[in-house]
Amino acid sequence: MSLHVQSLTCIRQDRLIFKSVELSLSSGEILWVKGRNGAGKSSLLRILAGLLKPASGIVSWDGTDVEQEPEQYQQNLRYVGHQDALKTAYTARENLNFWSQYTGTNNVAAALEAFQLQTIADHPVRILSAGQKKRSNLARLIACPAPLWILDEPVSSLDTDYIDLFKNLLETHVKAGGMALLATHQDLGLQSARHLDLNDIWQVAG
Amino acid sequence: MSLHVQSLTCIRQDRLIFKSVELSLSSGEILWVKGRNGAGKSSLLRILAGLLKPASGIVSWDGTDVEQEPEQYQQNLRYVGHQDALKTAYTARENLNFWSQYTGTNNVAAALEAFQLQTIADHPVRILSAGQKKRSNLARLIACPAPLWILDEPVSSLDTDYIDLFKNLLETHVKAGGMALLATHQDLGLQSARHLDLNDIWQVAG
Amino acid sequence: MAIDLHKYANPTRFLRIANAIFPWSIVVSVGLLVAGLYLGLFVAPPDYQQGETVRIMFVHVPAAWMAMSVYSMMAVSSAAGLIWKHPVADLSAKAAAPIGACFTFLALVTGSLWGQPMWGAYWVWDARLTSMLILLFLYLGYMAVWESFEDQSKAAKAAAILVLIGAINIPIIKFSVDWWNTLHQPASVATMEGPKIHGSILTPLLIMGLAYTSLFVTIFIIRVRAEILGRRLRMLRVNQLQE
Amino acid sequence: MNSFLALLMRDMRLAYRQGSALTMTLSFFVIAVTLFPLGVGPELDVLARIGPGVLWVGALLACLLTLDRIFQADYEDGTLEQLLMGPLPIEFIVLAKIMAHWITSVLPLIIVSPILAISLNLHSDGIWAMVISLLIGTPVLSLIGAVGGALTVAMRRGGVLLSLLVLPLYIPVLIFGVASVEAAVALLPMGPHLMLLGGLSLGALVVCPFAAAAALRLAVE
Amino acid sequence: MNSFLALLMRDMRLAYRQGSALTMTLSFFVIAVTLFPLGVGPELDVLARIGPGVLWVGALLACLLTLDRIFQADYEDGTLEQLLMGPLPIEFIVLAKIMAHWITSVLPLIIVSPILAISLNLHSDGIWAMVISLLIGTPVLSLIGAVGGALTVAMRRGGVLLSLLVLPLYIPVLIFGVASVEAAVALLPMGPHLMLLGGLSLGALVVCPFAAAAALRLAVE
Ligand code: HEM
Ligand SMILES: Nc1ncnc2c1ncn2[C@@H]1O[C@H](COP(=O)(O)OP(=O)(O)OP(=O)(O)O)[C@@H](O)[C@H]1O
Ligand SMILES: Nc1ncnc2c1ncn2[C@@H]1O[C@H](COP(=O)(O)OP(=O)(O)OP(=O)(O)O)[C@@H](O)[C@H]1O
Ligand SMILES: [Mg+2]
Ligand SMILES: [Mg+2]
Repeated sequence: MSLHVQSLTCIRQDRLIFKSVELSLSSGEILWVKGRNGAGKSSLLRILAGLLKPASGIVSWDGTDVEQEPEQYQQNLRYVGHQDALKTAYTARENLNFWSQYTGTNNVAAALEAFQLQTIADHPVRILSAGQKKRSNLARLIACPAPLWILDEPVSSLDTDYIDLFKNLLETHVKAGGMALLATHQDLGLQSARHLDLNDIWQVAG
Repeated sequence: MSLHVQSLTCIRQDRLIFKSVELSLSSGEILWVKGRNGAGKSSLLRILAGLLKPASGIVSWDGTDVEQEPEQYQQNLRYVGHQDALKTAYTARENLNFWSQYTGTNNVAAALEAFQLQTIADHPVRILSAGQKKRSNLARLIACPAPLWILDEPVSSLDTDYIDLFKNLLETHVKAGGMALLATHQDLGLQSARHLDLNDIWQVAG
Repeated sequence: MAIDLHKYANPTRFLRIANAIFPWSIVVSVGLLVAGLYLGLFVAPPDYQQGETVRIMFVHVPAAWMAMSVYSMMAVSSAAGLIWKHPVADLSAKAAAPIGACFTFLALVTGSLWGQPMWGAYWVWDARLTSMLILLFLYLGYMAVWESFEDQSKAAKAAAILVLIGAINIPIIKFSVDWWNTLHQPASVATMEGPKIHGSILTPLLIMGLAYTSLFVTIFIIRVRAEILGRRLRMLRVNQLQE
Repeated sequence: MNSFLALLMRDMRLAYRQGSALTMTLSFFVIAVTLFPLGVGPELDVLARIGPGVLWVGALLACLLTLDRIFQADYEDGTLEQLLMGPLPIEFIVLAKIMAHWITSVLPLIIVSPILAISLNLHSDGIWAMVISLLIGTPVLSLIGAVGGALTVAMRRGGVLLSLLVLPLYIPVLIFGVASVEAAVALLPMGPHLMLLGGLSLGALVVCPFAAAAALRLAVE
Repeated sequence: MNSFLALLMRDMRLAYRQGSALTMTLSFFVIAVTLFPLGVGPELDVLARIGPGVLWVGALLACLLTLDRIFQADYEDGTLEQLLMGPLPIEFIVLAKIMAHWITSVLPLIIVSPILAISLNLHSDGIWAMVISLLIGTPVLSLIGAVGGALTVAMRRGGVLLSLLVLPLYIPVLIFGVASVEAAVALLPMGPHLMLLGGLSLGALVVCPFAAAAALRLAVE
């Protein structure tokens, strides 16, 4: 399994966000997308998640253009964005149950355990703290396993212990043949991660 | 000017979040509230901002109980919470203009400059990136000056340069006689800051 | 590297044709309008039942025709825009909408002015009148959708979806007089059997119809040209960023 | 198919949790319909005359008031984009949500409409006609409403625009719905009207999920 | 006072930006009123009979549809808590928002109501009565609506509950409002009805801001 991106350009409302981005990612790899605020990290990740149309460029998964076979690609990816994607009237467990039914996976108990959510799994999400919400959201990655993780600021509002926990989960994931693309401002100290600096791309290109 | 808190206890939906919290803060001081996810940092800050009623305890400002004279206290504080408090249909400038009119202050241009928002000040907030939104929100602190800043995760989604910028602003603020209470998971490296660890309080108290 | 800005594609051919037609369409509209109004208001005989009020017809009927045909044209070009992503298609639907709304409004106003002497009320809730009012709202909704999106290519798609669903109203207007018993009189010009009215009325009516059409074409060209120029400006800005 | 059911069930349970339980939708309908006798006065013959219209308009408004629930909440908390990335084609996502809307917000109204019809002094032949016409016609309301909801979802508080877009398209349903009840009351055949309503429903079923899906794709960008 | 004006202006400009510009509110009202003749049939005498009721119910519904705008958006994006921490007493915050709601969502309706009244074949004496009774009576709708809005603001999608809470309280306004128009049409004095409406308005003006303020304090906790 591998992801290839060729000369990707992003224009939002007539403003050029970035151009000629090239990247590739295969099993066992982590790519850390860096860049200042407004550099276009979220935009890049949304394009790769299929949520935003690029102005030009090709994204291919296992050699096939994802525009041609989006279903095939989307089955293989999990995206965690800025928003929580949690129903606040439901508990964390109910939220995860729904997502795992919806994606046809079945790993909720393990997910709750991985993120140490057991004690708060049956509170409505509405009353959780910021970090607890974030963990409930991240738990979707385990509850609905998929090889490619696309993570936009996954550790914001996690405390240092949970950041470590998340880092371990991430490393386990890629060791097991998964791959991950993440945008964070905090250095997670992932030795194995390759870097992609959107600021550089601008300097080179423009 | 000084803030004193005596034996503050917080109960949310029949669950004890923390008890017997004591703290005091006076001009020129920064208090860094630490604690794991769910320790009650946000709850504490909301109580101090007057948005949440404590189960017991006294918060006093300059010696007077803030429950007795809330207006007097609230004039002196600015709270930045998890939410953006920005109207997405407005531009950053318009948002700040409103807040400064509303609070009867007048410092918008300086605020935009302080957070380097000039170039994006006239885009609707809707299309800003996460960090740009956060800065527009923080700019309220400068646009509507007040001595006491209560900041809940002020640097989440800021890039490292802007974190430094924010740190400088914070230090300038307290040097000019202000004071600040902030909850973050990231260590900002503020030499002068005192610490309050909510986890410890639990160990001591419970 | 040049970006493939398909949606911004340069509609040169359209502009060339439009520029060629434009002076003629001004002349033709003015000429036909003068001729039609003269024939309608002074030459055509007063109706034996309605008297002089019948002359409102020469303003009213062609306006109603235009209201419906402009909407149909918008629907067709929106469909073309969605399916073939033709660059001028969305633009022309957008440019046509306010003109169509004006014709609709004109038909409504003249209709209700005519209604007072004919039916004793400015307004009755009859199927034709109501469906015509709905048409006005569809136009307004369409324009509101364009206003509500900042991203023009998104707005184009959203508006196209709306206009296509709303197209169901056109046959309703057209056949309302046949499907329900309405106060409004049934079609007598555009029928399967051919026109059923006398030539002295039919001629000015048709001339007015043509006059309105060329008036539409004139305003339409002005608006589309403005749209294309605006779009080119934005394209220039994007490309400038690229350099 | 499992995804479809999961989504349908989730939406229905959410609607239930968020307090639009049966009783509440019902109460709204009852109160809305009650407004008219209060507004136009209690004369029985006037009421019987306007009864079908009032009931249909009531159903239409109840539908309108709950429309933004179809996509708005899911859009705002980021659930919608996650749904779009899932295995279910967008058209089916839309369909599941429309079904949930119809079942939670419209069906309860139809169930109580006979009682209200009696209170409005409607002829007993009219009551059955009422229920049948509502059953056949109201799906169109949810279907068209979903298109409007999808078009306005990205505009914060698109409420008013939503009603501007949707109400004109509701009007044919209203006309045929009322006509079928009035035909039944007048002991005329109501078949043709119901056929038309059914035709509208089928047409909307074919067109609307695609239109709404296209609109949703625009919204998440 | 400056804070009050700032808030009032902000709300009005926001309403305008978010596309509930005059034209849109109007269109909603016009379409809503259009539904009735379609529903009950076009006979002029029936329409004239139910005209005042229809116009009042239309105003009421337009008000209802826009109620959640008063506090919902500000609550969700955290603006509300910031407002509460500002210098303006909560009662005045509420008042500013109610005024903005009335001006942006209700006043436009009153301005077009004469045209609609004509289309409903209302007697010309009734038209003025209509406008006056709306002017005096509708502030109650915004005032009561604000209380409902504040009570339901913390419940996500409290829409249906909101209408349930608010509609029963709207009924007196509806009754007196319609009564005053009908009195005018029947050439009877409409003074007493208008007095009652005015009384309701004043009473609501005194009570509602406090009630809504109390509800808001609960909501932000
Ligand atoms: C506001 C009120 C009215 C509206 C919205 C309206 C609408 C329309 C429309 C949409 C058409 C085009 C029909 C077609 O092409 O098939 C039309 C045609 C026509 N209208 Fe009206 N109308 C109104 C009032 C009246 C009145 C009061 C009269 C006079 C009695 C009238 C007489 C006609 C005639 C004679 C035609 C031509 C029909 C034909 O020959 O095809 N209309 N009107
Ligand atoms: N919906 C949108 N429409 C138009 N422009 C947008 C939109 N969203 C973001 N932008 C612009 O695109 C640029 C990149 O935004 P993006 O969110 O990708 O940045 P980012 O690298 O994720 O920044 P951050 O670190 O602040 O999250 C920004 O300048 C922003 O203003
Ligand atoms: N509205 C609420 N009702 C009831 N309990 C709540 C509510 N909000 C938060 N809690 C609970 O109170 C505890 C403390 O929450 P708080 O938000 O203060 O934590 P925090 O220290 O800010 O955590 P984080 O680092 O995750 O932001 C949590 O266990 C949370 O579940
Ligand atoms: Mg980002
Ligand atoms: Mg917190």
